[in-house]
Amino acid sequence: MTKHQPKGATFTASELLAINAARLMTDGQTVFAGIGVPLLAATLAQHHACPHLTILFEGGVIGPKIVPGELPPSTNEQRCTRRAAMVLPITDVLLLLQRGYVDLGFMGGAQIDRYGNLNSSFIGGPENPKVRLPGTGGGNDISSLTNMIVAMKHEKRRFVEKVDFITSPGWIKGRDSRAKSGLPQGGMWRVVTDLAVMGFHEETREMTVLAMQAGVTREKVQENTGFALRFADKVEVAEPPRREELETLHHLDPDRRFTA
Amino acid sequence: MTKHQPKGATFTASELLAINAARLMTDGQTVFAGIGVPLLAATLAQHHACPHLTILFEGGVIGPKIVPGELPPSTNEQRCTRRAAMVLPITDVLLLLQRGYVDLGFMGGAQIDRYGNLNSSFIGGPENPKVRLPGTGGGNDISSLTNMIVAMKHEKRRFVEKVDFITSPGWIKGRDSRAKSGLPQGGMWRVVTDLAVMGFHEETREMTVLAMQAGVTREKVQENTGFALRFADKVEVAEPPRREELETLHHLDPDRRFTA
Amino acid sequence: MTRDLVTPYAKLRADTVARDRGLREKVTTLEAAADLIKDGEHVALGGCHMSRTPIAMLWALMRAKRKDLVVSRSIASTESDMLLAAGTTKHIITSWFSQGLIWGVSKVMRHHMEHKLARYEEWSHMSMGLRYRAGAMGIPFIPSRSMMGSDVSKELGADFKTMTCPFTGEEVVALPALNPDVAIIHVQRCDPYGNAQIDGLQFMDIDLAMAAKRVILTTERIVSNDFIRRTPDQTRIPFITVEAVVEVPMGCAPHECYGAYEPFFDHMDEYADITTKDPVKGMQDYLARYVYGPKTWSDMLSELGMEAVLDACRRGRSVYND
Amino acid sequence: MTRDLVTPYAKLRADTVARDRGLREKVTTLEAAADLIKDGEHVALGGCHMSRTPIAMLWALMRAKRKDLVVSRSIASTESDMLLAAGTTKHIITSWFSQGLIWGVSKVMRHHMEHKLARYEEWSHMSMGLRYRAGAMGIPFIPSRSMMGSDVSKELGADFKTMTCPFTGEEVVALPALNPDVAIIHVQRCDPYGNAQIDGLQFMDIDLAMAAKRVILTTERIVSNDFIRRTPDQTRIPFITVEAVVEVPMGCAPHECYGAYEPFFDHMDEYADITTKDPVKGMQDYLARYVYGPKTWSDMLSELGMEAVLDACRRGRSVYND
Repeated sequence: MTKHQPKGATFTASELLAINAARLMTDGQTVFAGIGVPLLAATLAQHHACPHLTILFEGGVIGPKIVPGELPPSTNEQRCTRRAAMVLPITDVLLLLQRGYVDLGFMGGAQIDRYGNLNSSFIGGPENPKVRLPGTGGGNDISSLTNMIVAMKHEKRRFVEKVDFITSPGWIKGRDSRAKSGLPQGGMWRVVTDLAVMGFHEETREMTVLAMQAGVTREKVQENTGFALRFADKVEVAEPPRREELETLHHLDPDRRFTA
Repeated sequence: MTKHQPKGATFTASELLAINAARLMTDGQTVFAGIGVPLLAATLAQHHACPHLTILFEGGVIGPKIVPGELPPSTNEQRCTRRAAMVLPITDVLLLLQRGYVDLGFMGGAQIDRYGNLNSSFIGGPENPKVRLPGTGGGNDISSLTNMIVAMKHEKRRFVEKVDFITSPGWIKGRDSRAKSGLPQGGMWRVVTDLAVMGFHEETREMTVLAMQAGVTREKVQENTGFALRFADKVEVAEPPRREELETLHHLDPDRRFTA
Repeated sequence: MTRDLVTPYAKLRADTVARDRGLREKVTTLEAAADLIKDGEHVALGGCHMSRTPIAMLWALMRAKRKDLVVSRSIASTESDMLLAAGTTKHIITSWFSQGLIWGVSKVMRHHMEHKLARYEEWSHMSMGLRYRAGAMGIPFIPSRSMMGSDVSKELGADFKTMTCPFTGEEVVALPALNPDVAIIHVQRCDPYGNAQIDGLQFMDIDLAMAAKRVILTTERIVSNDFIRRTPDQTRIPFITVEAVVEVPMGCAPHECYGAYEPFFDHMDEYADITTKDPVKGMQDYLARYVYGPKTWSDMLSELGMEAVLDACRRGRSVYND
Repeated sequence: MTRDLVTPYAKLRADTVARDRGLREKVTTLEAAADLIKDGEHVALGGCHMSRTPIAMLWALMRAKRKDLVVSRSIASTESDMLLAAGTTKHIITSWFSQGLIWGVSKVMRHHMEHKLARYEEWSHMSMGLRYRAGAMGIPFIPSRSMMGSDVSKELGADFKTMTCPFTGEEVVALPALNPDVAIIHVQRCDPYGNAQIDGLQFMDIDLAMAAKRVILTTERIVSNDFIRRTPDQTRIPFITVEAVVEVPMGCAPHECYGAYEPFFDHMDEYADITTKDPVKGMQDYLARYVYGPKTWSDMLSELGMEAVLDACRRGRSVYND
């Protein structure tokens, strides 16, 4: 993956994503996290600004404590339960989303569009797919029922005008189309990439650049996006990864299985 | 209570009910039992013809083994769980009825009518009740969702033309009125009293005497009933309590807390 | 105070979001926990009948003169007699209400209901459980198949509805979700954050905790968070639902707490005698002696008597490992 | 074979009544248990992803050449790759299907789906769980609030319905109940009657057991009924649901069984290599070596290797008490 090297620190794109996503969390929140960058970001947040952050895993876990060097390979594996506060059936942990207990959902995706809709089911559509992807898992439930952070690599083939298939609903067709579809709650909140941090316009719900990674230009972000991005009135420059953030990530994933 | 004394054996009305009810069970059945006579009957059956009978308690118990002399005072007390196969939430044990796992429900009641409807809520109706009774508990669920045995003392004030309030539905107004009310499954099967064992006519669903306790006449049964009973073409004479049945009951309830 | 039969989803979520659900210590006193409950709120009681009844917390509520509560429970017993007599509630939602089969029909319940001093709103036992469960799941109703054809449903008027299954065409009941304002649940042990373990009979307590807008736990014993994290598959109530934790040994007396103590049977006999003779005066005497008189919960237990406490514990500890 | 989306209630009850639900011993072999499953039936698999997958039972089904099964599972992984390649199923109902994040998208799944050799019917994870739960509860549908507005629901056509809550007027989804013909569940221990304990992650298995028309349990260990009755609050699946019990130590290998063994990670890497290079030939070679070749389950484990078995067990035993 691309290496950025500001101020003498070396980090990978995945590390950049995890660090930027971690900074979006608030202490005391309850976060539904997927494996990989989402889990790394949530755990990183716990080690820094959010010691009282609660992580939930789709496999049926509330409040696990991740053992450095033993990151779980799936949210359904026993490592996910280490030092957890509670282990419960899958359906019941997902129902916490529906009951309103979850502040943030956090996942990746193969494609995202202007309105934050995610595709993880079909490249090329369902009739004659070029690629049959793994599918929704809890993604549809999480994105239907809470506020979302998505972390993904910023590539034109991933940031598309219209996803081939809406697996996990964002703002659907923008404006109030999400609420009108029967989803008055939650919605896409932030998209974190190796180039930028984006939100969604309050009315139109179009993807809007809020901040860019250090050294990245508007042109570069737009070039790597398959639709016309909006830019906030004042686009911030994201603070580069701090040494202690990177150290925590190296400690958590020393073999770089999830941050390579 | 009335004492009957055939063939040198002494027993109470409650013992007579328990013994007659126990004989209605079939080995391997799953029986939802209330406290008192129902539980005594089911346990008695286990000791004799039905060693593989499974008892369920409304408090959340599958397959308890009753300790002689320690009959539980409520289906929600810890004694109910002794040597049980499973303890589970109340709602889930009741859902076994709805899922179709239960062969027989077994309870008492304050009033019963011609169609086997039971009242355990209001004597004198709900507007201005003479007596506010404890209410349905699981009675409504059990009688809505499975086949029922009711055990009660045979008294005119209890066997009434029309119950003041249908707490637990029997055959409602007879014929197909139960199914038409949204209850295609289950229904009142047997009523066991100190005078007789009754069923319900296959078409009209009217209460029908199938057998009478030894020494009891049709007139006596009718006298103690507030509506015109039907009698089966051939009314059997119930076999009097056997010594071993009485011995088991004395063993189970040595202080006669439930069989006095 | 008017109350929605079913809490609108937007309100249900807003109430949850407004709570601090982070990992924080919540240990407090009975008195402070009583202050978390406001007059007129809907309070659901954990346990069932005379088991794991949160008597100590109710004792504090009665002493705090809380009033006009709506009280719901799977099965109501002497604790609800007491709440009626103390004026804490005039509206009980349950499936069965009496001291217990061997003590006969509660004269206190009869007095209040037959004289229309209070309302006993009757649902079937499974329906109570499913109403809490729907509340716990964040859905506004749940289908079921009992209560049809009975007068129990007729008494509920517009609160009872049936509907047609869109797949099978079958007629089913649509039970309205029940989301109490507060659930009061007594457990064998929990940590200071409110992660609770419950031994033996669970009753409806797990659904109650998830359905309620906030949970007050009383517990026989506060254990360390480390203890909880060693067997997370034994946690039954997660800390995110809990607002207060109060350590109250013998907190269900004279009812039972599974594996810890059985009911105080002699006391329950005495209670039946007193209230059967005079459900009004008898009950006031009982409250004066056991609720208003004792200065602390330990004083209340002293009133029950040391011998009775030891006997209940001896019986209670022999559940199924003996 | 046509199949009702939702089993009519009368049929659901009749199927249950027809079973012998009395307390009886049910211990049998993998081969005899495989005979209980008929071609074309709907088989739900316990566990999730690569955890508590009943691999040994599926191994027996593949060897028995069972075909045209409909297979449902919360999350499908390599076991479903194998079932597709062996011709055991052409229809998988699940929410996610791949080996796992770190191994990328399953080429076997892709091959079958992109060439339309099989159908992958996709529901959201919670919807899968709620469909089983509705089946477990004996209701024909259950309301929920996800899947609206997405193409996942559109793909389901008439099987996906929304409705209006009769109390709040809110639009909710009506998820159709799922009652599999058979559930295959692997547990850490159960008694000869089928009373099962499950440690750690429960996944959807409890609902699966109640929803299915019959249950086949495989277990690491058969314990005495007396053992079960000492802690009945630890029983997760009651014997009344169970048709067969098969003792198969390491019965989830090369997947994991909570507290007993972790996944065989080196083997899973090897599997990914083989199937990524050639999802057709690679898979047939894999089946020949691990499924059709070994004469017994122990032979299959020998194929995985003693060292790998010991390593998986060493890792698996250190869950949360270390």
